[in-house]
Parts: sequence; C-alpha cells; structure tokens
Amino acid sequence: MTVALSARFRRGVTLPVLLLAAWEVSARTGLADPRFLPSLKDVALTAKREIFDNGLFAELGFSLMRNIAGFWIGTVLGIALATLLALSRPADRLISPTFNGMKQISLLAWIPLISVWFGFGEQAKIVFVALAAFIPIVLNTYEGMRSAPADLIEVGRALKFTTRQRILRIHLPSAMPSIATGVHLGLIYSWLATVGAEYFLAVGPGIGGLVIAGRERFDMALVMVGVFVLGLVGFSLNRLAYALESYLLRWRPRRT
Amino acid sequence: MAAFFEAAGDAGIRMARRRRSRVVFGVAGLVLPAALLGFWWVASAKGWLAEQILPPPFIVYETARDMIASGELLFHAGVSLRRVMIGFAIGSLAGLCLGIAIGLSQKIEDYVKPLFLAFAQIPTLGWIPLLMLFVGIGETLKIIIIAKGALVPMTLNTCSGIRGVLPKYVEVGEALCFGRWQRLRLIVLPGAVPSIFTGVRYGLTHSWTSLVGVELLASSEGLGYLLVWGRQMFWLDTVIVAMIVIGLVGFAMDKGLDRTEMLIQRWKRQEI
Amino acid sequence: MTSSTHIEIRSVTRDFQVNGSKLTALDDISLDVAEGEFVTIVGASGCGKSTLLRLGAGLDTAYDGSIAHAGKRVTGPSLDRGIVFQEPRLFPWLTVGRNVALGLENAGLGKAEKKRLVEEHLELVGLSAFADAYPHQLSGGMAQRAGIARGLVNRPNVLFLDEPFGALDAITKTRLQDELQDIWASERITMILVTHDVEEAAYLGDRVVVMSPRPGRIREIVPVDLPRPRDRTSAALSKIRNRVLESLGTTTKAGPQQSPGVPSKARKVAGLRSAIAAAG
Amino acid sequence: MTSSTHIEIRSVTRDFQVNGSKLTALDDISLDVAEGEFVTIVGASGCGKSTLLRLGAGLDTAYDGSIAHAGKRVTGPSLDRGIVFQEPRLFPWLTVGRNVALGLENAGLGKAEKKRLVEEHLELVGLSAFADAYPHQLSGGMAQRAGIARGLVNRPNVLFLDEPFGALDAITKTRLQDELQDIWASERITMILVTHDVEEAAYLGDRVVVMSPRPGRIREIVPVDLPRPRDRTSAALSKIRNRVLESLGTTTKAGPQQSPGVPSKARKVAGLRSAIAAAG
Amino acid sequence: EEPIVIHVGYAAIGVDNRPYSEGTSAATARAGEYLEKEFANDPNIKIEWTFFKGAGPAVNEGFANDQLDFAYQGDLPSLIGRATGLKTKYLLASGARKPLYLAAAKASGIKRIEDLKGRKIALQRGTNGHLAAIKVLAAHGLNERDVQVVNLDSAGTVAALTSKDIDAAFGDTQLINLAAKGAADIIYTTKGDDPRFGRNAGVIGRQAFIEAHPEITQRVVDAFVKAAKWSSDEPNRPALFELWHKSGTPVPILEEYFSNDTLAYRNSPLIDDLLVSQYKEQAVKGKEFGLIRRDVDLNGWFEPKYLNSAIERLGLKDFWQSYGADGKPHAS
Ligand SMILES: Nc1ncnc2c1ncn2[C@@H]1O[C@H](COP(=O)(O)OP(=O)(O)OP(=O)(O)O)[C@@H](O)[C@H]1O
Ligand SMILES: Nc1ncnc2c1ncn2[C@@H]1O[C@H](COP(=O)(O)OP(=O)(O)OP(=O)(O)O)[C@@H](O)[C@H]1O
Ligand SMILES: O=[N+]([O-])[O-]
Ligand SMILES: [Mg+2]
Ligand SMILES: [Mg+2]
Repeated sequence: MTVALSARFRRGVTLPVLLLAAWEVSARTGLADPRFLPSLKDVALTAKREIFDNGLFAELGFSLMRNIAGFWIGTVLGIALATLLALSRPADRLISPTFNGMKQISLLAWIPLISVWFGFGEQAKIVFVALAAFIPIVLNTYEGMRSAPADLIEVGRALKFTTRQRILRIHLPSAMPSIATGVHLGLIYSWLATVGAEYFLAVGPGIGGLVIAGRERFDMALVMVGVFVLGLVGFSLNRLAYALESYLLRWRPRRT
Repeated sequence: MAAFFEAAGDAGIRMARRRRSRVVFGVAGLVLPAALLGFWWVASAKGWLAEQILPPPFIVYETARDMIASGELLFHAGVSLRRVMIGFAIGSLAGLCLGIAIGLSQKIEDYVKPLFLAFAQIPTLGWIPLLMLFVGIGETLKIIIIAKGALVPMTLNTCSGIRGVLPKYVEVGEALCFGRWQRLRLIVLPGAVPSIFTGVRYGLTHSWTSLVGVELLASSEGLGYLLVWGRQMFWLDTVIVAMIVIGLVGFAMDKGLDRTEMLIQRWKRQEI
Repeated sequence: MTSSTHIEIRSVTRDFQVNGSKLTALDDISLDVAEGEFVTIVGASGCGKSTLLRLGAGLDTAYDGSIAHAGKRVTGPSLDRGIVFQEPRLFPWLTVGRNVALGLENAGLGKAEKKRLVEEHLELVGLSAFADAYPHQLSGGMAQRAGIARGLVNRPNVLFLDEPFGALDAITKTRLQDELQDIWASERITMILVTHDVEEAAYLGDRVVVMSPRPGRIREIVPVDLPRPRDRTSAALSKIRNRVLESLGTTTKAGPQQSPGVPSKARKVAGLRSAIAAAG
Repeated sequence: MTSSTHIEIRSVTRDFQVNGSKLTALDDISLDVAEGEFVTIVGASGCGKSTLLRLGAGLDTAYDGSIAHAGKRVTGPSLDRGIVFQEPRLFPWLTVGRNVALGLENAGLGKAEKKRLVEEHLELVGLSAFADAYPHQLSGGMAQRAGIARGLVNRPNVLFLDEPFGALDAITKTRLQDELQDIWASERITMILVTHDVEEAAYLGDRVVVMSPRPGRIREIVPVDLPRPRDRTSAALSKIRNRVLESLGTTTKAGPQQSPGVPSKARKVAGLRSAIAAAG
Repeated sequence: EEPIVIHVGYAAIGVDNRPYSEGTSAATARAGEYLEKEFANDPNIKIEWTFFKGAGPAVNEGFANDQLDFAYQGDLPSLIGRATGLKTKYLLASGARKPLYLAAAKASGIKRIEDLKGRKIALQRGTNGHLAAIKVLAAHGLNERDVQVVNLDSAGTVAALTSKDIDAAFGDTQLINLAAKGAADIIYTTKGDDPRFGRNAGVIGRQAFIEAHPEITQRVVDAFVKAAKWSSDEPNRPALFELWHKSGTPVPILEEYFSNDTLAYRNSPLIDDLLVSQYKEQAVKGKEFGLIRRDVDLNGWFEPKYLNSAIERLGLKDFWQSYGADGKPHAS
C-alpha cells in the first residue's frame, strides 16, 4: 500500500505502451500485413474521423445507456435470485438444477425467445445485456452467501435475526468480496453483450456498429478504433467498480 | 417466508434430515423442468406461441430420437465437447496461473491487470481478423476463443479468492517461514477454493457460450453449429434439441464440479 | 434457590460424529437453574461446557432429553435467552459500536435509545474510544469485551456466558466481574457462566457445577452459601475454591486420556531438538 | 541472565491508525532478553503485548527503533523464532494432525520423523484422539492446545507465546505449564510468554515484565529470583505475585480511560432493562 | 380510427449497421421514403422499418410472432418459412435475378469453377447464395461434397480470403470490393450466364395483416411498385446508386454490380413464370440438399393481385419484360 499511485499508474501503462510500440514497429517494418495490422497513424486518423465526422461519442452514449440499464437489471435480479438460492434450501433444490442447466445455453440461443417477448428494439437489447450480467452475478453471489462464516450465522440466530436481517447483516456483507467479483465479470460480459446485441439483434445506434462495420469493410483501422474505445470504456467501468468495491470492503484488514 | 428460508446452521437437524432430504430434494430438482415441460406442452397445444417458434414437445422428441438414431447428435456433441474441453482446460489453467500471480503480487497486478481488463472487454468479434492472420480459421482459432471465455472468469475469481484469504492465516504461514509454493499450497489455494470453483463454473459456462459464437463463425459441425444452423433453417426443434443437450452436458459437468469441490472441501461438509 | 425453576435440563445427551465414530460430548446431564440464580460451570477443556450452553441457548437442538425455559420446551433461540460466545464472533464489516448495536437489533427500541444503550455498554467495557474502530483493530481482550457488551446490551432473561473474561487481565477482569454481578443483582437475570477460573466460579456463583470430561457429566455441584457482596480474599471463599479444585482434580484423574496425560512427556520429547538440529 | 543478550529490543515505538487518528500501541519500549531466559509479560488488555510479540517474531516491521535477534536485526519472520498466537489460528481445511505438522513444514525432516514428532506433540497436549478431527470439531481449549503443539513442534530458538493457556482449565493449564517449563529447561529455548494469569507469570518467568497501557510502555520489570522447580504455593512466589499485581494495579490507575472506568457503571445502566421491557 | 403501425422488415443491413440496404427496389422504397410518402396524409398510420443482421431467419421469426407485417426476404429463407407453415403471401419480386460472384484468393491458382475441386470454399449456408452456389457447382459437374465448404459470413469471408485461409468464396458485393482492392480475383459471376443461376428475393406479407387490411396492403404494394418503377428508369441510374449509397456501399461497387444489366431487368417486380419456376426449383433443390425438411407447397403463396392492380393503376403494363420458365423473354 506504500506504492504511490503514480508508480502504480506507471506500471499499468508499461505493457500497453510496449504493446503499442511492438505494433508500430511490426506495422512499419512490414512484419505484419498492413491490411491486418494498420499503422498507428491510420488508426489515429480513423479515430479523428469517427469522433468529428461520425459522432462517435453520441453512438457511445447510446451503448452506455443500454449497457448501464441492462447491467443494473441483471445485477439486481441476479443478487435477488442468488440470495434466494443460497438461503432457501427448498428454492435451491427446486431451481438450481434448472438454472445450472440453462446457464450453459449460449446467450445467442436466447435471441429468438428474447425477440418474441421483447421485440426487436431497445427493450430486447437491454434484456440481452441484463442476461449477460445476470449469470456471473448469480454464481458469485451464491458462492459468497454460502460461505458466510458459520459462527456469525449462529450469532444471528442467537439474536433472533429475521430473514431480512440475516441477509442484510450477515450474508450480504460476507458475500461482498464475492459479489464484487461477480460485478466485475458482469460488467465485462454485459459490455460484450452490449456490442453483441448490436450485432445479433436488429440495428440501432451504438458503438458496436463501429467494430462490426470495420469488420465488414475489412477496415482494420476502424476495427482497432472500435477495439480501443470498447476496451477503454470497459476498463473505466471496471475501475469504477473497483473504487466502489474498496469502499464497501474497507472493513477488511489490509494486506501488509 | 422464515420457514422457506430455513436457517442454514442447525447442524443436528440437518444431519438427521440428510438422508431423507437427499431423496426428496433429488426429486425437487426435477419439479421445475417438469413444470417447464408442462407449460411448453400447454403453450404449444393452445398456440400461445407460433409453432415455428416453439414446436410441440413431441416433435422435438422425435427430432431428438432421429438425431440420436442417426448418430448425428452424438457426433455434434462429441465435436463440441472436445473443443470445449481443450479450450476450457487451456483457458482455466492459464486463468488459474494468472489469477494466482495477480492475487499474490501487487506488482504483477499493477503491471498486468489494466491491460487484462481492457482485453477482457473487447468482443471476440473484433479480434477475429487479427487472430485469423496468426492462426487461420481452423481448430486453433476456435480453441483460442473458447479458452478466452474460460480465462477471464477464472482469473478474476482466483484473484479475488486469494485476496479474500484471511490475513490471520497468511500470517501463520509467514511465522512458519513458508516459501511461495508452501504458502500457495497450504494456505492460499485451500482458502480460495470456493471462489476458484465459482470461476471454474462460470468459466465452463462461458466456454460453452463461446462455443456457439465460434461454431457460428466457421464451422460445419458441433452443437453450436446445430444451434445456429437450426435457427438459420428455422428448425427450432433442432435448436431446442441442441439447447437441451448443451444444458444437460453443462449440468452434468456442474454436478461433477460440485462433487470435486465437496471432495476438496471435506472439512466443510461436517461443519454445517 | 428461592424462586421457581427457570431453566430445566433433564437427561440431556449430545453425541457428535468425529471421523465416523461417535463422541459423546454430554451424557445424561440434568440441571435445574432457579430464576435469578447465578450458576457457574467449571470443567476440563473439552468436557462439554460450550456444548451445554449452546443447547441451553437453543442454538443446537439435536440432543436427547429435554430442556425447558420457564416451563416451555426450548426449540430454538429466543431473545429472552442471551449468549456470550467463547470467541468474540464480532462481525468484521461492522464497527465495534455497530457490533454491540446488533444485540438491540430486535429490541424494538427507538434510535436514540439504542444509541444511548450502546454507548453506555461500550463505556461499561471500556471501549468508548473504539466505537468506530473495526474488529481487526482491536486487541484480543478488547474484542472479547465487545462481545460481552453485545450479550449484555439487550438484558435477556437468561444469560449464558462462555468464559467471558478469559482473555482479560486481572484488573479488568475483576472490574467486569463486579459489573456483571451488579447487573445481575439489580435486574435478576438468570446467569449461567462457564469459566476456567475457579476463583471466579466461586466468587460469582450461587452454585458451582463441576463437570467431568468425555463423556461430559456433572460430577458435583458445589453450593456457595456466602452472602453478597463477597470478599474475594475471605477464607470461606477460599475453602470453596479448594473444594472445587479438588473436585476438578479427581475429575481429571477419572478421565486420564483427556488430560495432557503422562506428566513426563517433556522429557520424552527432550531429544527432539537435537534430532531436528542434526537434520537441519 | 547468565548468557548473552539474545533478543534486543531498543526504543521500539509502534503506531496504528484508527479512524484517521494515531494510536500509539507501543511507546519507546526497550527490553533485553538473555539466551535461554524465560520472560513473562503481563499488562492490561490492549496495552500492546501482542503487538510486541508480533514485532519480535518479525511479523510486523513497521515500527521505529530496533529489534535484534542474536545480534542480527530482525527484518522478517524466521524459523528460529516461533510464535503461538493469541487465537489458535488453525487452518480449517486441515486436520488437527496436519495443522501441527505445519510447524515442521520447513524443518527438513523425513516423513517418518515428522510423523513421530507430530504424534508426540499431540500426545503432549492431550489431543492424540483428535489427530484426524477438523478444527471446527474441537472445543475452544482443544484448539488452543493444538496451536501450542504447532508452535512447539519445531523447537525454535526463541519462542513467543501469546496467552497460550488462556482458554484452559486449571488442571490442564498446570500440566502444560510444567511441560513447557521442562522443555524450556532441557532445550534452553528463550521464551517470551504473555499471560493475564499473574501466578503463571511469576511461576514461569525469570523476570515478569509489567506493561502499562496506551501508550504501551514497560512500567516495571519484576525479577523472580527463585530456584526451580518452584513451589506454586510458596510464600516467596506469592510475594512476587502480589508485587506484580500491585504494579498492575497502579498501572491501571495510571491509564483510567483504558480500564472499564467508573466502577458504578452497572447501577447507571440498571434502569435499562425496564426501559427495554417497556418498549418491547 | 385506431392507429396502425405497419412493421416492415428487411433481411439485410447496411455497412456500419446503417438501417439501409442497396440493390433492390425495396431498398429504394426505404431510402426514398416511398411508404412514408404514401401514408403521409394518414396520421394514424405509421411505418416502422427494421433491418436484420440475422437476415432471413430473423424475418421468419418476426412473421411467426406477428411482429412483422411486410418484409423483404431472399428466396431460400422465405421458402424455409413457408415450409414450416408460416402464413405469408408473396406480393412482389424485389431484388430478383441478383448475381452471385465467385472470387479466388490471390495465388490460389484457381481460374475456373472446375478448379474448385478439393479446395476450401467459403459460402454462407442457408442464405439464397447457398442454393445458387450449389446450382453453379452442379452445372460444372461438382457437388457440395467435392469441395471443402467453410460456412462464413461475408465479413469472415473477406478476412479469410485476404489472409488466404480459404481458396475461394461465393458471395456478393463484398467480393467486388475485395477484387477492386486487388486482394482477390473474381473468376466467375452468374451475370450474363443462365438467368436460372441467379438468386431471387421479394416482398412478403403476413397473411393475417393482408386479410385484415387489404386497402393498406394495396397502398403498400403501390409504393413498392412506384419505387421499382423509378429504380428501373435508366436515366435515374446515377441518382439510384447515390440513393443506395445510404447503405454505405460505395457507388463504384454498385456500378460494377449493375454493369451489363438493365435496371429494369434487375428491378422488375413481376411475378413471372421465370420467378415462379425458380422458387419452385429452389424448393425442390432445397429439400434435395437437406436445407428444407418438408415439401414446400407453393400453391396459393404467390399473390399477384395487389401487384397487378398497382401496375394497372399506375399504367405500367408492359413496362417490365416478363420471362418464361426457360429464362427466355415472353413474347407478350
Ligand atoms: N492492526 C491494528 N490496527 C489498528 N490498531 C491496532 C491494530 N492492532 C492492534 N491495535 C491496537 O493496538 C493496541 C494494542 O493491541 P494489542 O493487541 O497489542 O494488545 P494486547 O496487549 O495484546 O491486548 P490483549 O491482552 O487484549 O490481547 C490496542 O489498542 C489495539 O486497538
Ligand atoms: N461440531 C462438533 N463436531 C464434533 N465434535 C464436537 C463439535 N463440537 C464439540 N465437539 C466435541 O465435543 C466435546 C465438547 O466440546 P465443548 O466445546 O463443549 O467443550 P468445552 O467444555 O467447551 O471445552 P473448552 O473449555 O475447551 O472450551 C469436545 O470433545 C469436542 O471435540
Ligand atoms: O434473406 N436472406 O438471408 O437472403
Ligand atoms: Mg468451550
Ligand atoms: Mg493480545
């Protein structure tokens, strides 16, 4: 913890910078086919064009809204279901086997059903995104809740905690680290699904179009711009989640 | 409500009920699938959903039977299973190692995690052209993509499991001058087991999920291909058969994981 | 023993499974505790004291025999029966103050009232300055005191205390013993306290229950017929203390495999260090 | 004090942050411990005893001042310095036997040798029957004994013990004290033992260090110039015990905010129960 | 009068996911807002376009769920829908006789269709290009098993051709684009070859909607026919490509795509004998190749009533040449 923030930042950018350098070198020396690996300059120019001429940020805004809406729905429902499964044995025995089977089924396979129930529009996309966040959050929350310390549960029993209190006072806090991991995964996969939804569901505005367009036009510079933006946004979302996590877990003794 | 949320902690009652409950709950797990089947039956009989979208159960049954008899289903399942197994094994192992490295060393975390997170966020779709350049569109491409599906959850869960190991145990290891490997084997990994298994679970799920994406991409066999192809051809019965097989295989793997976890966490079994 | 039976334990047996074989933690225990009585329990390590308290508090119901509280069979925990656990069991994610407040979670009190009670009890156990600290920032004894505060704050009808002062220094312990006794005297709480400190057992108890180990049985009940306030240094108390110690001593002899066993073990292991040195 | 200085603690200060404000757990502590000496430490709850042991064992290095072991600065843990923690800290995922075996993990012994040592130490602490039990199946005192076995099994050069017998009954405690003393005598291990039991401190120690709380300081060092084996009931020992108790008493008075404070707290809170009853 | 939303689907999507397409009269109707103009004076009627990435299958799902009322769809997907019992009507041709291209990777050594034997060929299964490719192969003595078929979408095809992961690919405008960049060679196109090799597509309507709203259906078809008319007027060629460029496809590519074809030939809405026989053949072939599992009953599916009435009213009789099942112009 003594490592200064700036040092950590320096470490964090080391690999990306090296990667960029390696890229630029292989692009310039012709080590890599420029059709597959465009030069950084091309990418920068493409980025400029997309930002100033094609309203990249507006598109990004659409995607973000969709992502955040879906993510929240998935998170809330996921924590709710996981709580039910972790704390109610009947519900666990009843629902878990089916859930465990269903979760294996690819998100893509749900698309026909999603469009039946939610149409082709924004709603369906949000559901798709929510589903992507839902599964990792359920799994991680479930695990976290189940590993609540038995001795603290006993304290709760001695103090006659109601179900609500038991959940809020014992299971949720002790599941917090686990839920945080679930949230991270949920963020990652909901963001991927946000892009996926733009690919697999009917068209609408959004940043995913950038990558798709680049891919379809075989314009790797455009793909790279998309990849950068997607990576950057996802990364920022995750950083936010980390900040929240370390706030919620401030009770944990720090590593020395 | 309170009775529904039966207290998890009453050792005695639990133990006494265990045998009976195993039978009861074994059956309970079938209730929901049975109810879904019933609902499906009624829904298709009453035409709540178009037959093209939700074919009646017996059609799906017949399709499944035909596909089993022709060996087609087994073939596709075998292809997919192989891909998932290889990809998952590579991805989860790599994730375990990466997660351990990041979890144990702040330095490695500082260096690797930002890039890792950024990579994790980028849709496979974006990578494919580059990947194709390096590995072509053959089996390797598919396995890499499946492996990535397992890598991300495995890494994050392992890492957080390791971080969650109580300092009081870590300190015991320090006092006993454990080396890295001992610390890992005796303290960190056992303490992180639940979290790691969640990673394995979700990693497996995600391997299956990626499989479909991959088989959609450039393949003419496998369960994912059946799914996509079935949808393309509007054979929703085939799609449903593929979905059920994927679900069943996944479920069986999950059960296997449960067993393994129980075996590893013997000490917990008697606790509650 | 002026009032009626408050806690009635009848022929209670509790078995555990350890590695597939049966371990009888409590064997045919019977004990009646009167309302407002202060019973202390002593016994060798592992003789079933904590197990008995958990049964009394209703936390464990897988026993043979019967336990009743105020005539009603104990089927589970109740706010009327409080317990201070052997380990502090503080919630690591709550501050010390909020941990103590847990004891009032279901007391049906107003916010201000709760706050006042928590503050008073923190002061009682000398932790006022640590109300906002997290458990990992406490010393062992401080954590134990926080646990005591949580058990006391709700003022249950019956309070089970499992070695509450075990991790405290002599002075703090003495103070808290007296505070506990005062609370007991003024509020007529029925108290059942487990301790390893025989002096404490004699000083606080109306009766001292001496248990013998594996299977856990009640060996003897030593009445302490001394008026309160008692003098810690009085000869009468000392006599009782010795009675209890004696009883414990025979108890231990009765179950040899329980105690550290052969006294001269150390000599037997004496050569080990050279062995290690040679190997290292 | 026949041999040279083994552990040398010089002007050690250790501060913690609690809620943004500084808490001085140890303030300018200096203490020399000779090779093969048995030093016991007593002091009020929260006075910094555990903190001091953790520093000595090399588990905590964020202090001012210096600590040396056999002339070399302590920069981290070492197998030559063992520690028995205040809480048992058994690994829940290992059986009792494997937990004890952890102490030999790096001893460089053969498998059979290790097995023998573990078995002997389990017998030493009376847990032979529980070698294959898991920690959650032990009683509080049994877990503590397992912790002691783990600390002893490796026979370190210096052993720090943090209230090792706190959760044990009088008889078991007496036995283990004697076993410990025998091991110390035959192997000349330097021992530094924290206890709340003043009798124990006097009985075992060559010197008794009395600490005063917040900031943790050494108030007084009471030498115990009695030949061994000592008689627990001797007047000389009793005198020393009283000296220590007295010193502790003044210590506690010196730091009022530390101790449970105003003695009549109970009376102040006496009305609470009726308040709760009225509200419930 | 209650408000009506007419849901129109399009089994394709523009570059960049733009909700536009190109190369068909339906695309013209969309880009030129023919439907919107048709109902401009009916505030109660709204038009909602949906462009589907998933193309044909998604359109079928939309019809099955009553989420679509009209849609542009390729021949094979619409036949598949028909085979599973979707209640639809074929209202007019749009984007019929689309050519198919075959491109070979540079240095693959493939010069003729016959050279494909044993090579790795990409095509997108289940689309109308799939059947067309099979027919082309068959005409040159090959079947699907004589080549290694890789199922790739158009973007995957481009990448794989460029990286020479595959030897050749059947496809659409993306191949023209690729050849223009010099990354592949077009070695064959159905253009100018037997018209029976071409692909077809049309505007399909949901039967329930048509029965409930015959007048609206008529006006929808009117709008499409007007778009087809405008798209067929040679002087409009530059303007047409400019309009279609809304989909993101470069104009030069479109010029190449339509070279040597008259606009009227490609944009004819007629349900002529050639078209009907082509659909019939696709149905048979589809079943033969295992793409369609049941017999497709095409009787009563074609519903030229609205088309004919539109042509009549708009005075476009004989504007478009109709062809016989043999691919020869009708001598009408
Ligand atoms: N990690 C920590 N963070 C903040 N404060 C701490 C930490 N560890 C100990 N302290 C504080 O340091 C002081 C001394 O603690 P320590 O555990 O050394 O006491 P102790 O003498 O062992 O007490 P006890 O007899 O109760 O175990 C206490 O006031 C405690 O609150
Ligand atoms: N959950 C359990 N599973 C198996 N055995 C148990 C369990 N809990 C307690 N035991 C056993 O029951 C016996 C009594 O345990 P208990 O905790 O009641 O002892 P105790 O009298 O409180 O001892 P101590 O003074 O050491 O705390 C011990 O032998 C212990 O091993
Ligand atoms: O509609 N099509 O997919 O050709
Ligand atoms: Mg106990
Ligand atoms: Mg301490």
